[in-house]
Amino acid sequence: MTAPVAREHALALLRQMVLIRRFEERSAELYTRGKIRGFLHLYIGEEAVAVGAMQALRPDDAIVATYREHGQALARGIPAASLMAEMYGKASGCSRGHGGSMHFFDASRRFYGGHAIVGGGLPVAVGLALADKLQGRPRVTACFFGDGAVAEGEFHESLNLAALWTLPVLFLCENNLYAMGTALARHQSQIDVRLKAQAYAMAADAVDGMDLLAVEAATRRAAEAVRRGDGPFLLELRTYRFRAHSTADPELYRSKEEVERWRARDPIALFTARLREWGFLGDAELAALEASVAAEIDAAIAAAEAGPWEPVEDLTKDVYTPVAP
Amino acid sequence: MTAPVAREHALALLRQMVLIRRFEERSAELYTRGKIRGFLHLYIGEEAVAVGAMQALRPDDAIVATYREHGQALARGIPAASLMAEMYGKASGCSRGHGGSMHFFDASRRFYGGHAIVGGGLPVAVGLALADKLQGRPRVTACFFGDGAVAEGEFHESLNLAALWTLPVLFLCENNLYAMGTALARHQSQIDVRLKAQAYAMAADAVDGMDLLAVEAATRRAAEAVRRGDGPFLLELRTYRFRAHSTADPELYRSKEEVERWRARDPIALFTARLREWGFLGDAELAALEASVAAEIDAAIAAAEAGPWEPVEDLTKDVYTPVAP
Amino acid sequence: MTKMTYREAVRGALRQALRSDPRVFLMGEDVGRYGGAFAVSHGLLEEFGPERVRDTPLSENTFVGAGIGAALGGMRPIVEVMTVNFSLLALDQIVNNAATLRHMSGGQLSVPLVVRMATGGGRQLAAQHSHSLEGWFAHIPGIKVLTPATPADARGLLLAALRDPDPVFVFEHATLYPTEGEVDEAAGPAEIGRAEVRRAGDAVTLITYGGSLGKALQAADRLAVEGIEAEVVDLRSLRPLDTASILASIARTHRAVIVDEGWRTGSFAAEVSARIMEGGFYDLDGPVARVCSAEVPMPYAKHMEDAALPQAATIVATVQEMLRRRG
Amino acid sequence: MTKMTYREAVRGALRQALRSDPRVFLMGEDVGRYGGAFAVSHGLLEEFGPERVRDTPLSENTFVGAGIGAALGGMRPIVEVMTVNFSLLALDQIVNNAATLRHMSGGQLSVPLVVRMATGGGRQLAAQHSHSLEGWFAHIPGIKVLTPATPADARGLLLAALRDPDPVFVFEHATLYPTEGEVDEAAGPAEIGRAEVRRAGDAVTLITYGGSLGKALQAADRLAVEGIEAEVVDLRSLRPLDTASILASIARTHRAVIVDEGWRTGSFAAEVSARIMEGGFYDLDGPVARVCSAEVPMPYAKHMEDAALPQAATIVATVQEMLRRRG
Ligand SMILES: Cc1ncc(C[n+]2csc(CCOP(=O)(O)OP(=O)(O)O)c2C)c(N)n1
Ligand SMILES: Cc1ncc(C[n+]2csc(CCOP(=O)(O)OP(=O)(O)O)c2C)c(N)n1
Ligand SMILES: [Mg+2]
Ligand SMILES: [Mg+2]
Repeated sequence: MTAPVAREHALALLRQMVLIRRFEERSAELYTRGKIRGFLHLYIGEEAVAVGAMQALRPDDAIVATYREHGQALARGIPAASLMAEMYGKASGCSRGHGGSMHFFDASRRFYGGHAIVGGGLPVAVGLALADKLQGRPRVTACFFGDGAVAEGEFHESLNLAALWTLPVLFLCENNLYAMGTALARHQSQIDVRLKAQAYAMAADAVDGMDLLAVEAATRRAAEAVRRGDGPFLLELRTYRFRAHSTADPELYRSKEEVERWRARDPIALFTARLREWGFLGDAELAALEASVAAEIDAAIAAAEAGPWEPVEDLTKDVYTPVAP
Repeated sequence: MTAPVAREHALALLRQMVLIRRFEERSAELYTRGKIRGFLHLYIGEEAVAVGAMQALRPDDAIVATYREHGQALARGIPAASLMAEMYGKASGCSRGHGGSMHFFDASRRFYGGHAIVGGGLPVAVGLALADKLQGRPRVTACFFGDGAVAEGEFHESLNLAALWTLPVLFLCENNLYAMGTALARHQSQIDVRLKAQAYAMAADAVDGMDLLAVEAATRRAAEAVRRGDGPFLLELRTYRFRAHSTADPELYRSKEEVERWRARDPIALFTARLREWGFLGDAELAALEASVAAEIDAAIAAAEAGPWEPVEDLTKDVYTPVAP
Repeated sequence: MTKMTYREAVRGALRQALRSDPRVFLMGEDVGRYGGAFAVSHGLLEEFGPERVRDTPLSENTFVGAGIGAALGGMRPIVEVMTVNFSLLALDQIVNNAATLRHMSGGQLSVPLVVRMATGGGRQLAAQHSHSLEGWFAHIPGIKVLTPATPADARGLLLAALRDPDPVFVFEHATLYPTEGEVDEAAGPAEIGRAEVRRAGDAVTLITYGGSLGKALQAADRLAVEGIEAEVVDLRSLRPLDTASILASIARTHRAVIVDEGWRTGSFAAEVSARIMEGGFYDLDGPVARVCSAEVPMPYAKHMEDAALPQAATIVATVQEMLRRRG
Repeated sequence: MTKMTYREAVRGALRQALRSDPRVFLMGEDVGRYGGAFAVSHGLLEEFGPERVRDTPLSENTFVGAGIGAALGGMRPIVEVMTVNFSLLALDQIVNNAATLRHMSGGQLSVPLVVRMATGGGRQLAAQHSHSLEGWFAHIPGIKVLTPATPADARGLLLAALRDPDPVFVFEHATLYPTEGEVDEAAGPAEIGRAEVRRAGDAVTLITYGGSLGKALQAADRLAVEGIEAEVVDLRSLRPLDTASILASIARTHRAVIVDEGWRTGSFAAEVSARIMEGGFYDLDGPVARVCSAEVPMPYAKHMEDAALPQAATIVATVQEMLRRRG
């Protein structure tokens, strides 16, 4: 079997997925130990979506994400140390400790949050794309959101506006089949999310979100169309969240069996197996990769521990932009 | 050519359309004379929609309408006198003078407004239908709204919820091609309104809203499906507003020619011509019909003039429901 | 009397309502299978079934509006908006429909709707999940606004809301759910529009409600150590507001501090201060003070969030400063 | 100085902004072909074309949010929300995004967005079209709230809003559009956060803003006939609020009446009253009074709407009553 991708690229992608997975596993521990507080929404199981999709984006493209954005942030290249410090609430965090897990920001990487209001990121993405169009910049704005957001009015309004004005927005619906405890079929009368695009005369596609390369390929196709000026695109990424919605969730709404069935399609395990098949990866290399990831996370945690707290006197400093007199 | 309807019924329908037309013409005059104030949105040109659609509804069905609801209110059988008094702001008006032209209510006829927030009536209609379903009553809730409302998030949310819960709502989109001065193609990326229903797996149809009998037939089919328990239905009624959006509108956004083309399809003229063809109507009968309508409106105006003003002491009386001690 | 949590008290009232009135049903995001974001409705789906305990899609404006319609249609809906943060999406239906339909229809219609939602900060949920906007709701004529601070009130005021013919909004401060208190499960509904003196005192009146009551009581305890006896008034209902009880307390203490988690400017505390200005001016020995949230979107870091929110220590310091100026 | 209407002044400022800054664009319902619901943007589509004068669908939350995004993307959007009544649909984007993004991102982002909307009652548009909710907006840290009352301010404050790096909300009272005044078309932006004394007096301070300024000035004229000289303070900006100017006036007059079209409970007038309580208590000769709207969804009938809204006559009566109690 010949590999459809170069070894370097494949290994880089794997490392990103593993980084996200381990970063979150450690985050969950740190949450239990009270180092991280507030809400913590894990992406475990969905890593192929963020990592695959991010490949289609360029440095000057923009990203808008949800409260479940550790994966996107890491895949975008925001340093783990900066994210970990943010979750510790340190001033060295990517949002100065103002946001926590749900509100990662990095203007230098055009990472525009971390939005905790379901659906709230979509209009912002439309506006970012409008700015690009008005300024003649061939950029894409990628907007991640969950299946739950599809029910919100903002989904409808944003897709219509983006299509009406032919704006370069790539709408990425992470369909993990649940909005908290509400299954897709109990919140959508039409469960084929892709079909929604027809109501806006918008192009759409759906892809297996557990298959990293499929995600990458589908997102590249979609992003190219958007960048070309064809208008917005709705891409449904079919995935599953292996962990609870948040730390408070007793998971009464789905069976262990269902979770197990999906775990059998773990995107990291699937991709690792393929890399082995292609002869890209042996045990030693995998161990080295895991070790390098562990070291990166250890360093991130150490940096977060050592990071400074924002002084209380700065409480209202960032409410308004300082104006030169 | 044989008539597809009984003469009695046809004449009754014609009279309703004429009543609406003359009622509004007189209202426009009264507005100019300062007797009616606030906003006045005329339905002229769209009469076949309200009159045709209302035929499919029974007395215990519910109606939710917009600020352009004179036609629906008259077709529902709310006395012209009660509506005219409302527009005069008299306590004898159907809403005690609290609402004016945009807020007609008649609980006894299950006429639930008169909503001035575009899209705001849709969730209310969904709830009325939910109440019927929960109480096992085979009723329909008919919800009128304009093409402009289709862009609002509430449209999307309401259609999804109604379809998801199989609620007996008949969504009646009065597509008159403009939301104020914004043409359909400048507010919708997909201008075939009917297609929107697919996003909710909802049944839909479209009909020529200038053809009274076509409207009646299409609405009957739709209402029957809804009443049968098939779930909600989206019916698009293609029509045109002959007058300005409201009294303040200089109509800069459409050409005289376009208006003239549509006026040539005046629903009253079209239907009158058919009645003549079928031999249902001669000049004398038409004159008699006009005279009876004029008399009804004269009486309504006289009653409105004579009606009482609400005492100022009652200013806050209807804010909360009185509770027996 | 039974000892129970605030959460159990709300659940008990919901269960009682669902059992005794077939017109009552509950709907909202995750009230069913998930058991409620705050586990309030846990078990109700199993007991009452999916027709009466309805999970909704994420469509706040529409399911609140559907509650309005269902109320018009003869039901007694209880709508749970998970938190006040999301109610911003539903304000159109609340302000333009729930609050107006009775008056706008000339008194023909009533909207017997109950909307419950969690409110407030203090859980490190940052800027989009820590609002305390009940003061906004209290601005709207046509609705009622309740803010139970104890398990007994969580039950009693919810039962009262259900008996009310008009739309009632119940704000449950999210930090209160695990708190415990004595509840009389045989008691009837509480009275809407009556404040309660939670602690008697003569030196100053602390006026507060909801999630801030505990802080005010703590502050009063600390002040008592210094010999300062603070009276603590729990408003319980922001609309209607029991101005008479506020003024009666001030006639006794001649001083007041209002504690309110809303941002200071335009807080509900401002309304209370204005009413004291209008009705209690000549009873005052000095200006009324407010302890509110700092004017900042809520920060995530604990020390910053603590600094942004009203705290017992701030209340104590405010009272001490007030009394120092005396004489 | 040129005599022009408030409408023309807003239009002139829009035109000036569109001409001088290529990043500026205008979007909203019917701002283009229709010429603006209040004819404010009449002619701008023709002058600047459909890329810069953009008609939007009826999607308030989304086009306000798109304004936020466009501001983040380097533009200077001016979003027209036709009236404050419809802004209820956009409050999520306003409160949760516009107001928070700068702080939540740790100061990395700014949102230089201007949102204009018509506000207020008095045109017999009834319960869903007569809100006066600018006081709500003033509650939100992270945004600024301007309420120009004159043509000169309509121009000057809009220019100031456009120069501001943060989200600014401009409330234009709908009854003001046809009113006339002198405007200096060469003048620069006005100063945000500075109140203006519109009439000097020593007997009482009338504090007001926006659509109520005219009523306050009328009332002052009528009072002058009786020998009562009222000072009239126009707030101009509700957030930031010029507390110093308010207190300075009260230090002169020792009495105040606040006039605000919001419903009385929870009105912005309450905030002003509370600030006077806190900063001007010892200057007061008697309690500050409020003249606000009655607590009722706005009725349509003229005599009822008049009764619901603040009127010059009510202001006069309130001052007379206040002075009668003197001594
Ligand atoms: C407007 C709004 N309503 C409710 C919530 C509470 N809430 C947080 S996440 C969530 C489920 C969202 O599901 P989905 O969009 O599918 O994203 P996922 O969590 O599955 O990634 C809900 C209801 C919210 N944050 N925002
Ligand atoms: C939410 C909202 N936004 C804006 C308006 C102002 N407005 C009133 S009517 C209207 C156009 C509505 O068009 P459509 O729904 O097609 O109804 P039509 O007037 O054509 O019958 C607009 C924008 C409003 N009333 N409500
Ligand atoms: Mg999901
Ligand atoms: Mg239309």
